Amino acid sequence: MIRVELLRRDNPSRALRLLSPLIGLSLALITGAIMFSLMGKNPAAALYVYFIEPLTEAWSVHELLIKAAPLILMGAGLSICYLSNNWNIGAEGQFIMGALAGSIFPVLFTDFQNPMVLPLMFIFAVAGGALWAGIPALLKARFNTNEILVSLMLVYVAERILDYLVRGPWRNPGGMNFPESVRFHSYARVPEIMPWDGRANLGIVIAILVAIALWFMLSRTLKGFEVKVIGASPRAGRFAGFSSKGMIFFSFLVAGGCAGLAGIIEVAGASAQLRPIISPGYGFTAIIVAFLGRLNPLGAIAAGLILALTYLGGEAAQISLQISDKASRVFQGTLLLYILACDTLIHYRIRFSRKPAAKGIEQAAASSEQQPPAAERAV
Amino acid sequence: MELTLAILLTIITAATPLLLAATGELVVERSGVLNLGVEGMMIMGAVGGFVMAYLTGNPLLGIAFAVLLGMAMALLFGFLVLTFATNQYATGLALTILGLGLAALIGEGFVGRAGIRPPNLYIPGISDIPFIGPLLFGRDVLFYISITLVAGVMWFLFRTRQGLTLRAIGDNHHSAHALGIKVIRYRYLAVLFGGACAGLAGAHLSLVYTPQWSENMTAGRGWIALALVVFASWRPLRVLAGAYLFGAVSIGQLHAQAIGIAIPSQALSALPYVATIIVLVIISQNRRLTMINTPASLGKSFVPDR
Amino acid sequence: QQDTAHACFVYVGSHTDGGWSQAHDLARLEMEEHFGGAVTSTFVENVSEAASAGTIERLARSGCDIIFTTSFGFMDPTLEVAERFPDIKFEHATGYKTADNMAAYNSRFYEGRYIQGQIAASISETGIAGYIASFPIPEVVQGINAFILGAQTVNPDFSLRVVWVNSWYDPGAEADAAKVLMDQGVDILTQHTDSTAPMQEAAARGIKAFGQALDMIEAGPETQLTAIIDSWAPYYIERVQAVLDGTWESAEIWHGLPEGILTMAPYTNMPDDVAAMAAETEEAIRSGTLHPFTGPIARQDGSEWLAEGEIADDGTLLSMNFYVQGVDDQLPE
Amino acid sequence: MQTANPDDLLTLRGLTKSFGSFKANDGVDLSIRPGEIHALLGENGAGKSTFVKMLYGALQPDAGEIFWRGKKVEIPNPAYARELGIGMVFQHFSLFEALTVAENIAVALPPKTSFKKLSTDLETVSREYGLPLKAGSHVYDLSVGQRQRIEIVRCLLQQPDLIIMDEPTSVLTPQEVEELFAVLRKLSSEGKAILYISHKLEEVRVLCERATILRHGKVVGACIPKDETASSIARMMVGSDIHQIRHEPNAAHHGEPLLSVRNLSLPARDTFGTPLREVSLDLYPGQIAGIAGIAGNGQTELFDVISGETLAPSAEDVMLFGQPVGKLGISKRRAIGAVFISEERLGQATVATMPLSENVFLTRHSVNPDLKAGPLLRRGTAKALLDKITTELDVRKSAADPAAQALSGGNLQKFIVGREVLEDPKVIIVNQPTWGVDAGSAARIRQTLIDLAANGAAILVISQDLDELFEIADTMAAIAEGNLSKFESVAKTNRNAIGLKMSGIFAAEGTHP
Ligand SMILES: Nc1ncnc2c1ncn2[C@@H]1O[C@H](COP(=O)(O)OP(=O)(O)OP(=O)(O)O)[C@@H](O)[C@H]1O
Ligand SMILES: Nc1ncnc2c1ncn2[C@@H]1O[C@H](COP(=O)(O)OP(=O)(O)OP(=O)(O)O)[C@@H](O)[C@H]1O
Ligand SMILES: [Mg+2]
Ligand SMILES: [Mg+2]
Repeated sequence: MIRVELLRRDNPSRALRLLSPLIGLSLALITGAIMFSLMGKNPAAALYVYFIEPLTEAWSVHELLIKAAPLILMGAGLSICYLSNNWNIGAEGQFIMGALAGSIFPVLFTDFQNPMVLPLMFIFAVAGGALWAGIPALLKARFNTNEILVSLMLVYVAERILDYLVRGPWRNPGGMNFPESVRFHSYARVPEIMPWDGRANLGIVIAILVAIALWFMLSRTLKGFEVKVIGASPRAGRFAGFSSKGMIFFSFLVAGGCAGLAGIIEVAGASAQLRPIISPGYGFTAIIVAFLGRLNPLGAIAAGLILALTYLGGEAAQISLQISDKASRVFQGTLLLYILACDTLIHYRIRFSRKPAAKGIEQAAASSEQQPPAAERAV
Repeated sequence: MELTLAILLTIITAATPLLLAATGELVVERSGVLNLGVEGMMIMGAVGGFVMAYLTGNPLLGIAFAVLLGMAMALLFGFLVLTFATNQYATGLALTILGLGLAALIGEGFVGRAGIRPPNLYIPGISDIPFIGPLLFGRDVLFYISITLVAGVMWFLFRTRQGLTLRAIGDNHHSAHALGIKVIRYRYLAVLFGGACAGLAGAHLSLVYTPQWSENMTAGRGWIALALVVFASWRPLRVLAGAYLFGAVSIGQLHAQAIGIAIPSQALSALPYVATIIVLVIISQNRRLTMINTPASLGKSFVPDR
Repeated sequence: QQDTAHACFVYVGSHTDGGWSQAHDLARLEMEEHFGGAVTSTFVENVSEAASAGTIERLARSGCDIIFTTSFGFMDPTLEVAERFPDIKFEHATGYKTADNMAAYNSRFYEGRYIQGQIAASISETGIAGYIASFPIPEVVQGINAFILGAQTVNPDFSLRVVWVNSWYDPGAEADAAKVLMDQGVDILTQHTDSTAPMQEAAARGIKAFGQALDMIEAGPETQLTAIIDSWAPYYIERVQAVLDGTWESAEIWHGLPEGILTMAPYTNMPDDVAAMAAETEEAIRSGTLHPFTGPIARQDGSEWLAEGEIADDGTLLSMNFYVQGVDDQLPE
Repeated sequence: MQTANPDDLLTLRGLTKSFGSFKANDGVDLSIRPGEIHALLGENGAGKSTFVKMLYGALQPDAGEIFWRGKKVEIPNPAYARELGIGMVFQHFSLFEALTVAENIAVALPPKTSFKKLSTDLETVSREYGLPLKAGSHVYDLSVGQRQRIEIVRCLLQQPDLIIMDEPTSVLTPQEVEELFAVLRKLSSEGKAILYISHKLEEVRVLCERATILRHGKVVGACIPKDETASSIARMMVGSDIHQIRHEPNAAHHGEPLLSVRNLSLPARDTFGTPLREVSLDLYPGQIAGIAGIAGNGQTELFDVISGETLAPSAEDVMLFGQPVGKLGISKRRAIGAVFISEERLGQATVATMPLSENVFLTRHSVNPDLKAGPLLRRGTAKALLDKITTELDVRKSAADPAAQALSGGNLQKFIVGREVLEDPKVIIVNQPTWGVDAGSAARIRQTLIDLAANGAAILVISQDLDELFEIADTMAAIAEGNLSKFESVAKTNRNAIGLKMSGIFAAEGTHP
């Protein structure tokens, strides 16, 4: 039987750091091609529709940016959490609460219409997301409660708060009692950046700026150093005079604030009103974005764009080739798994050994010193 | 009395899939592996169980196939996190995405078809005893499996040498490796067991709970199962208690609605989640308990020195 | 005037969801068949209401002549895209906003609910029915009210228990709700959610139930009394024909039993006299002699809503968010 | 190819093992006779642990042969090694904190053995050998010394013919070491061979019959330890003369204490920690004060409360340069002028995966203004500092700026000490300065501390190594269960007296200044 064994590299491979996502992507493409041809579709056409077509038209690129903005924002924020060893998987809930907090102005104070509104909405959204993220942070810091579960449970709670508000107190009085808020007035809309050829708004600019700022913070400032130290070793962090509890709050609040900002950008940008459902699962996809970007906020920009592309590609494939939406999701899942597996290559060499590891001595002794045993092939 | 019985029966049905999946995940986590892909394995079990039962007309074959698919997903997960040492958090999430998509694809042609419930075990005489009879005897086979599993896992973990070894691996995989314990092999077996249990939980959903197939029919139950494991501080009997408690709260809020209590339904339906958080907080207060039961190597990758 | 047309559909769920979206998809296929190749169609499924504008726009640019967006949440995105593509016709289901190139269409589901209420009250022994509801929006509230009004024509003391599952489609939650309602003594179930789970649960306990969106007789051969069937096909055929003819015009369409957008599954599993009564009521509604919301009707708190003989206007119905007397539930404010 | 001497219990030929491109063992030959106590010596990273792990089946050699009782064997896994009759006590414990003592032992024994019988067996055996243990206690609750006992008893219960011990005494009191040696001699007289690894050359001289010396993964010599001196053995290990430490103990002090702790009591951090009970001490300029004690008696707690990782109950409990600092955090105390060298090299004093230049920031960011420009880090300054540390303390590393984990223990410790003392601190608190560090590096580190004291620094050294304390300290005290004895001049005390205090026999002394 062939066994796969990992051998730690002396130094992480730089070449593979760049190549591994490409290898993962290529493997996923091959798998996708096989899957599509099994479904009776032309694989080349399918992959073209999936990955290229959405990029061939300006308006579609705008759509890509609209989808990528929240993913990048949340992915970059979550990177800080995960780097510091805080497992926030509730960005979806923080997104919703940010959107709600930010919407207070256009929904409840409809007469308050001036250029101050949008900045205020942003501030409230950041605060709303951060506060919601503050709950698991507080419980973790104070009671040592598992943050994965608390942050996740709070997603369900946030969804119901939104649902309650848009069906009850925040319902548009002129909306025939349908579950939606009033439409936001123009001061409360995130301005479009190039309205002449698409809907993309300032959100993508903000997202990229925030990601760059977070990257700068991580790589250049003492705070970023603190994040990495505490993440790698809380004990070393304490010895350095950093507070683990402080870091729980910092990372959750940053990630929550980013998610909240993403929330208001989504509702004040693309949709212009609150509805019972405001996110197609951006908060969960953002977790993948964070990992795909290798917990580097700049990586999150690329990863956010790639995942946004798979959404559009899935849609395009449905429309032009009638490829089921389910096949697209399978393809997405495969892509992620391949990319994760390929990341391993950065830190490890792979050895395929045909013999059970135990029996190595004789063979090894027989072969000359320089050469690896015959049955091994290193990648 | 009759209402109580009826309520209890409903709670049992609601709790059983949670109990099945959580018991499996408990064993996985006891070995030091965190599989966030329970939802993905469960939905594969659901579609596999339904399709096989529908095609063969035999619900037991369906259950067997569900177990198989759950294990296939677990094997994929194991290959990545155990052999390839990938990040367990991300891999589990990706497994869930893949499972939801794959199950939807497989089940596309089966939506809306009527499923086949496995027969309840009816024991003449005993099942007719008032209250106790229908409550404990004459249930579906998966209910008995779930209870047996809890007992079996308790016995395995705390009464057998292999169970001890598994707990040791979860506590410190480096020590275990140094003593010559086959860490990766044990973990593969644990992960596969978790997959099998998640498959059973899925089969319960599509064959017993609601004998039909529909996309996303797990509706987040895999996540609740994960929460229950922490909630239970990795003790099987507490998983049992937690699953029934969660079932009770979810069913209770529906009863509250049905009798017309004037609380927004959203607040009521958020109740199980809020309750989970509160109990988690209470449980995490006891640090010693957490310390002794939390598998210390949970979520950490292990690559043996070679 | 054109020879061929391309019709596009946006579904909120899966085209095989066994309920709402599948009903639209069946109608789409029927429409395609009707035109025998002159009309092609395509659909996008599982479209999140939150991010639908991009999807609708992608369809608009892919060569669709007419786009049907089949969930309430698509209303504003549809309007937004419609403004940018004046040459394409848009049709939005269950909303209230229209434009020159955007029509709204809906079905008077409540007509069927009224009949169901009558049947329930005739058959029920406990005098209580259970209602599994999705979300408190006017369409659902209309249904609840029509149901109890129908029931009261047979048994003035008939009562109704409502459980909100906060989902259109969640078999597990719907099954739980069904069981809870049956535990509390209801002996008839009706649902305004899309899965067959409640029907199966009713079948398991041997009580009767009503189907929703599609004929659910397969899930409960001895259980289903009748079902409200969404039959969008006649409407789709009519509207696509209008595109071919160049006669398409924006409209706000609220059809029901008379126009065939709503049909009732066969009246089964009930005594003949009840079936006859149901058929009679159906015919009365179809012919326009009976409107379920005809006064006198009191609101839940007892105050008068409609005076003797007064018929509710469509505006009030379309935005209905109050109960009539006899409903044992509270609506969110 | 040679064959094995049939009289030998174990013979090894040409054992070779590489990690990546690095050869940890390079053609090692060795033989062990029944009943002998054989020392395996070498600097940090010489390859001793790697070598014995191959004997125990925990690592697989790349090349080489193993003969057991004259027969060629392969040892695919530790279970097989145990079956052959090879037992091992690990350098880094291989225990499971959440499990009980009995469970910890059961895990390593063949599954056939009954658990109940095991529990009684282990209590008997442990008593027999003077290593008492309770079967039901959780390892989490036990001290390091007791943990060591579990390792040894676990090994003994397997009834091995060869016992491998990797630095077993680093955590024991002199008395406990004596007890252990008695056990080992008894085992040896029963015909069991012992392969003994230690950095404590004096111990090796009194215990071992033969010694094999490794350097850079190769055997560089063998000797009869009794016939050698510690420094002649050390010379063989290093390949050159070891630096001789120059130190004149000086117990007289003048001036104000730079650091004082006054009647400090601190409840245990959790149920498993040690409370501090009315601890008092003064540190005077120019002096090295030593605190002896077995790990787990409050050293870590004392270090943490002095450093500010833990805050004291009141500000006056800890005075630094006359300022009350009990309520200040570690960064503030550093800024005032103290430096702290902690016990864990990887994971506390450094982050294992970070390059050394980043590890410079870890303790200096709050002190050295040149390391920061506002909130920004100045990496250039850090790199320059690293170079300075490297040259001044002779830190040997494979790359210009490697990750901390890529350094050998001794070199990492030199880096850590260098980082702290570079800016001529006046108060230095060190916990276990040379734990597991080889003779060459240890000498270098100790001399650095002595020189700093000579320049007027006040230094507190917490150590389990009595030899070290007697080598460098001016005054000495012992800590036991959170009680600190009075400081005495080293000239006026001796190993036995301190050893007794380490086991807590000074309570009668009662008073603190
Ligand atoms: N865990 C590790 N990962 C990668 N490389 C390592 C690791 N440990 C050691 N190395 C490499 O092996 C080299 C040699 O280490 P070793 O401990 O033998 O040093 P040394 O020269 O013997 O130092 P000293 O004599 O002071 O202990 C290191 O410089 C490093 O490059
Ligand atoms: N798993 C590993 N991967 C890479 N390098 C390793 C590994 N294990 C050991 N090394 C390196 O091999 C060399 C020999 O290590 P080993 O632990 O055998 O030394 P040692 O003689 O026991 O040292 P010490 O006295 O510090 O215990 C060291 O440089 C060490 O860093
Ligand atoms: Mg070395
Ligand atoms: Mg060693």
